[in-house]
Amino acid sequence: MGWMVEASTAARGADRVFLVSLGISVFFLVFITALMIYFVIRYSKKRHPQAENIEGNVWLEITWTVIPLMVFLSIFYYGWTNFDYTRNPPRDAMVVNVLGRQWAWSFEYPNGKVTSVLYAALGKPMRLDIRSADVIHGFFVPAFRLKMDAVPGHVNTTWFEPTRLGSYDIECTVICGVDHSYMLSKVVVVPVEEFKAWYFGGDDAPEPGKGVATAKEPEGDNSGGVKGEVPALAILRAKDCLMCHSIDGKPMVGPTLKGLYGSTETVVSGGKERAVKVDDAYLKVAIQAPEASIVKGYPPTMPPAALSPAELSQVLDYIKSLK
Amino acid sequence: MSLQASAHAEPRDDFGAKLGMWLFLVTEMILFGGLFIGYSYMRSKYPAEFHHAGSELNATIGILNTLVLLTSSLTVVLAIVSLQRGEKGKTVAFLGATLFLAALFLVDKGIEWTGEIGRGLYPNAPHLATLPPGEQVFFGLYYTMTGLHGLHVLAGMGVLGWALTRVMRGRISRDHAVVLENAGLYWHLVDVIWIFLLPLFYLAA
Amino acid sequence: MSAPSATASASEPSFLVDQGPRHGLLAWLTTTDHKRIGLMYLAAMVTFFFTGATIGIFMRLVQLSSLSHMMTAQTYNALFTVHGVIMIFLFVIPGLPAVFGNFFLPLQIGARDVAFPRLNLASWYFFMAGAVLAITSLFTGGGPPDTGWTFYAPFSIKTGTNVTLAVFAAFVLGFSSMLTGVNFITTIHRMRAPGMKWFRMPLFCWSLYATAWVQILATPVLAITLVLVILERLFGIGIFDPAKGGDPLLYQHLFWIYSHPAVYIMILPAMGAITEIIPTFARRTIFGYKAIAFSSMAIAGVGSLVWGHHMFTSGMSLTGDMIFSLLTMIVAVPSAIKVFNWTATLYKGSIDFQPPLLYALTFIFLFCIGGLTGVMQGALAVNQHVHDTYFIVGHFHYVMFGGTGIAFFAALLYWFPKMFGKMYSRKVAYIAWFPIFVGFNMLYFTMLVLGLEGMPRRYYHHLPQFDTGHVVATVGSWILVSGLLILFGNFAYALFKGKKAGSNPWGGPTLEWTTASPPPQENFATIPTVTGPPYAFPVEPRP
Amino acid sequence: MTEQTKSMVEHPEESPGYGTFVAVWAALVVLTGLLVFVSHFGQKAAVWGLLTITPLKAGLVFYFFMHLKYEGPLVKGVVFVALGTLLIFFALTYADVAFR
Ligand code: HEA
Ligand code: HEA
Ligand code: HEC
Ligand code: CUA
Ligand SMILES: [Cu+2]
Repeated sequence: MGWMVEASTAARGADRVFLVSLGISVFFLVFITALMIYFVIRYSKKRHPQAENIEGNVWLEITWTVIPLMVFLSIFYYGWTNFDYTRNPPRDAMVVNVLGRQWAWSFEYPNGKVTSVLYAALGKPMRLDIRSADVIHGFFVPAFRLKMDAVPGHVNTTWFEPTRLGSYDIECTVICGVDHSYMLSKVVVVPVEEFKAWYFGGDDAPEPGKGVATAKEPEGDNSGGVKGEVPALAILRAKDCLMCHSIDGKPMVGPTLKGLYGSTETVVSGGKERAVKVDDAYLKVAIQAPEASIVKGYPPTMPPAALSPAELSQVLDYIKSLK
Repeated sequence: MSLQASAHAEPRDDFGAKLGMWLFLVTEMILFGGLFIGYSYMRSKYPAEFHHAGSELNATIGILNTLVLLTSSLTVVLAIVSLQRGEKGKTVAFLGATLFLAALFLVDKGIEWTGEIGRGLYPNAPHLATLPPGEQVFFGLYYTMTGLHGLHVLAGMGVLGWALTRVMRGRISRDHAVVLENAGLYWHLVDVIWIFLLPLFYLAA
Repeated sequence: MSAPSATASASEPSFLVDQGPRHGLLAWLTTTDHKRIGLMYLAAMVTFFFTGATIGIFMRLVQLSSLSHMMTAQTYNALFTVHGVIMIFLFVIPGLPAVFGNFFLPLQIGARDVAFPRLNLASWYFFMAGAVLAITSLFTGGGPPDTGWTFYAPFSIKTGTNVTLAVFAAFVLGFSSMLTGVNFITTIHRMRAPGMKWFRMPLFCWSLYATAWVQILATPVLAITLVLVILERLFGIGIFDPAKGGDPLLYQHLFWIYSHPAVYIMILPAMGAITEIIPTFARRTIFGYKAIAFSSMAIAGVGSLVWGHHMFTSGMSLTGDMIFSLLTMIVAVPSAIKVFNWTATLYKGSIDFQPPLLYALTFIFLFCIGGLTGVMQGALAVNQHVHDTYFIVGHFHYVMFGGTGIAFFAALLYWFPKMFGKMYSRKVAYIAWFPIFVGFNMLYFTMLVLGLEGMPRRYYHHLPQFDTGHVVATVGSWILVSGLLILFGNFAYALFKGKKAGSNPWGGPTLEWTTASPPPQENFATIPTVTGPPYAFPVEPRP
Repeated sequence: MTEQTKSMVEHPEESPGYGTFVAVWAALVVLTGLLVFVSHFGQKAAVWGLLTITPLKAGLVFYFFMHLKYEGPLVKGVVFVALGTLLIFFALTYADVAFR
């Protein structure tokens, strides 16, 4: 499949099963279609005015029961062996906790690092323990032919071993609310050394993969801002605020944070609309108990943020600075 | 055209009516079957919690209600026997007894539910939310299954009550018994379902 | 024909003429005549089909570009949910059994009506009530549901949209379907004409019989599942809610226990209709009558065992994955048997290539693509990649639209003259075929490819690399629409201005062709006595 | 109606009298008592009681009260199909649940 990248060991296996079953299918489809067309022409009323009443043939029936059965069973077996492979991670695989929630993925590494992009080392198996914080999501990496749902209350496990450097889409495949189709991320496969440098490096270790094909950053993330504001921005990114809020004035899932402070807007609380002036008190509530009042025109989907008081005041100052 | 209309009247097909009723009962069996699947799924997930939560229920009322329903099943079937023997008075009496027992069952059920609700054991109750998840599921299933069963008891009472008036007016008689037989079938199924609910909930502990 | 020669005397008025004390609309709304009820279903269903299809067209417009903003994401989510609910519960599931089953089951077995005519009317009212509720759910409460037609918990219990009412609508529709099933089984057991042994029944009746069993054995599970969702939303019983210890996978099991068999409710009657059409135009008896009859029952039976193939990536146990994949392969065998027998029926026939046959053969082709993609995604390794992508969307449009939908058109083309006594223009029916066929494949084959490339389903916004594919598909949808408009325009024209059709315009062998077109209210002047197999050729010419 | 369907209509007309049914009822009551008794011997006994005695009770109701005993093969078959289907639903759900 030239135009489709195979970037993991399992992808190759899955494609082979696919191609075999495709071949069989095309064969039968062409065979039956050709036969139908041939019969329609050969036995048309004109060429064959007198029909023969053939009622059936036991041997034929047996043949076309048994042959498809055999074919189907072998497709099953072939598919099963390759599937089994993706469900049995090797023991030495690195275990990453994947958490899906409306509408973002986050990845927690054994050493506690948490990212919103999945970094993986070329040729090293990685096991994913997939969980969900709210509703069902589907963790899908087309280039790995890999899919596993994130089901609340369950931990679903799968694994992969990347075979190709690059940055590949992660998509959510289970309908999970308005922004289901924006619940995207990337897997960035980098050479082992680069991965190690990031993984064992401190908090300020450079993100891997900058040399590789560019991982698409969340929109609205223009982190090249003024120096003094970077810590607050880092918090916003780490807490996934930027998945839903822009700082450049563009409305995304949630309203933009730019020019927010001091403005007056309409919110809905307890089913009633009222106008509020955005000040510190309002922002605190809006961030820590977002369900209490919903900005008009937006869905009630913002999760309450777990920010420490220090972080909160940093974020507030930052929002104030976004004129 | 009037000739046509009479031609339309097929010969009465009692067996067909009964077959139709049985097919309908199949759907009822599977309806509750779905709930039983849910129950066993959850029980295999939370055996200990189910065991514990079951002890919160009032087994005495459950057993009492079983006896009530079993007896009501008996009276229905006796009503049919008496109908076939042409003893209309008895039929009416038996059906009346059935209705009485059914009402008794619902009253018992009401007392029981009131008690549990009083103790804060109902879905979305603050107290229930403090219990382990498995017990919350147990009570969710308990209210769903006994509640749905209760609705069936109500429906059965409606059907039997209607049959009773028809017996009294002579519309159901020895030669027109199939309506009562079908109503009886329905009632027995309601009974059978309860037979399963008893051990699932009340004797689980 | 060795079977009956019973005829309705030409003087009897057709069932379309009011014969009771009531007239006009009221006469229709209170009728217990299975033919009138069938037509009432037809009218309702064509309306729903066009509504659902129009929504489909809108969804295609959104996908024209990855930058499209013609509606909000919330609206799009509502659209595919409503599209799915309408198409599944209001069109393909009731489709053939309720329309053609009601109309032709009694005619084909030589009866005057179904076993419980009043129950039949009640089913129609349940159906309409369900439809009204479904429509109401769009405009009340929190707005149209946005969960997809599968209503997966816990999203369906958390979303603020009007899932409760929509789900209740599906519950009522299920009730209607169940009652129809009860009615048909009883009818087939009790009402067959003298001499109409089981193996003398037309195969359409066999397929209805198999369908009816699925209807009564599977639908109640859906009913109870939906009740649980409603209770969950209203009272928080916690069975599907992980926060309270419930399990979303239990929902999926219960949902698919019904909804997989439901796909066979959709396809079996369609296959039955195709089985009627092919011998009629091949002018010869069906090949492998018993094989086809038994394969219907086999599909119904084995079809109840494969529901888990919708859950391969949900975290089901590996054993479960394996067993369900294996059973999925086995359920494809009886479908294969049917396809081979249909093809063999063309062999040494004397083929009269009329529109119904063209559409029937198109059905076989499109259904094969749908079925074969089904087998591919039933293979675990492939499913893991294509699950919940446009590959699945392609698969089920091929089987549901290319299969059941096209079979519905074929059946309409075949039986239209019998139902209305009018003949449509055959030439126009051929002309309509080209855009339908071309547009269909452009639309849905492209979806298969998109899915393979990794385009997830239920996506309001697609990544830019999928742009080309989506444009091709959308253009295909326009071509398809033009074909469908021609086809239905043709029917509409024929309804009012069509030439009179004789009682047996195609030379059909089964009982419905022995009575007048349209049939009189009593179907047959005298109940026929059947003496031979259903597809006995040559058909004796009738006066 | 066909010849064969007619034969299915015929089921023994002499239905049993009051006595039979009262006896069945008594058996049901005894079985209920037994079930309650058994369930006092711990979880395991309760489950076994549930799995054996309850179907037995249901069977009695079906067989006598619901006249299944006096029905032809068709109605028996209908019930059999329903129970079989349920059994399969259970079994296949357990193909997942039991191997998690
Ligand atoms: C009319 C409806 C219909 C029909 C008939 C089918 C028929 C089949 N379906 Fe399909 N299916 C759906 C409607 C239908 N399906 C829908 C609506 C969904 C999606 C639901 C949702 O998630 O929204 C779905 C989803 C679906 C899935 C889940 C995909 C996923 O979400 O991951 C699977 C997986 O196994 C599957 C398999 C099959 C198979 C094996 C058949 C078989 O029955 C097909 C058998 C037919 C043939 C095989 C073709 C003819 C045979 C031959 C020509 C013989 C020669 C061939 C060989 C020897 C290979 N279907
Ligand atoms: C029988 C069933 C059936 C049929 C016939 C169709 C027909 C169509 N469907 Fe349908 N589709 C489903 C069943 C069906 N669908 C289901 C079950 C889903 C899954 C939902 C879910 O995910 O939950 C789905 C999902 C689905 C999607 C995926 C959405 C997503 O995942 O993001 C798309 C995308 O394009 C689509 C498109 C179409 C189109 C373009 C048609 C076209 O073929 C329609 C053809 C057009 C016409 C027939 C219109 C003709 C007439 C007019 C335009 C004039 C109108 C006039 C009047 C109203 C007077 N459908
Ligand atoms: C899943 C998406 C999402 C995430 C993640 C998210 N928000 Fe929001 N946010 C929203 C939405 C939607 C609204 C508007 C509805 C509302 O008022 O609750 C909103 C509203 C707000 C508002 C009020 C804006 C106004 O116009 O009054 C503030 C302030 C805010 N969010 C801050 C944050 C912060 C800080 C974070 C991270 C810690 C965050 N959000 C994370 C979706 C999100
Ligand atoms: Cu998360 Cu879709
Ligand atoms: Cu399926």
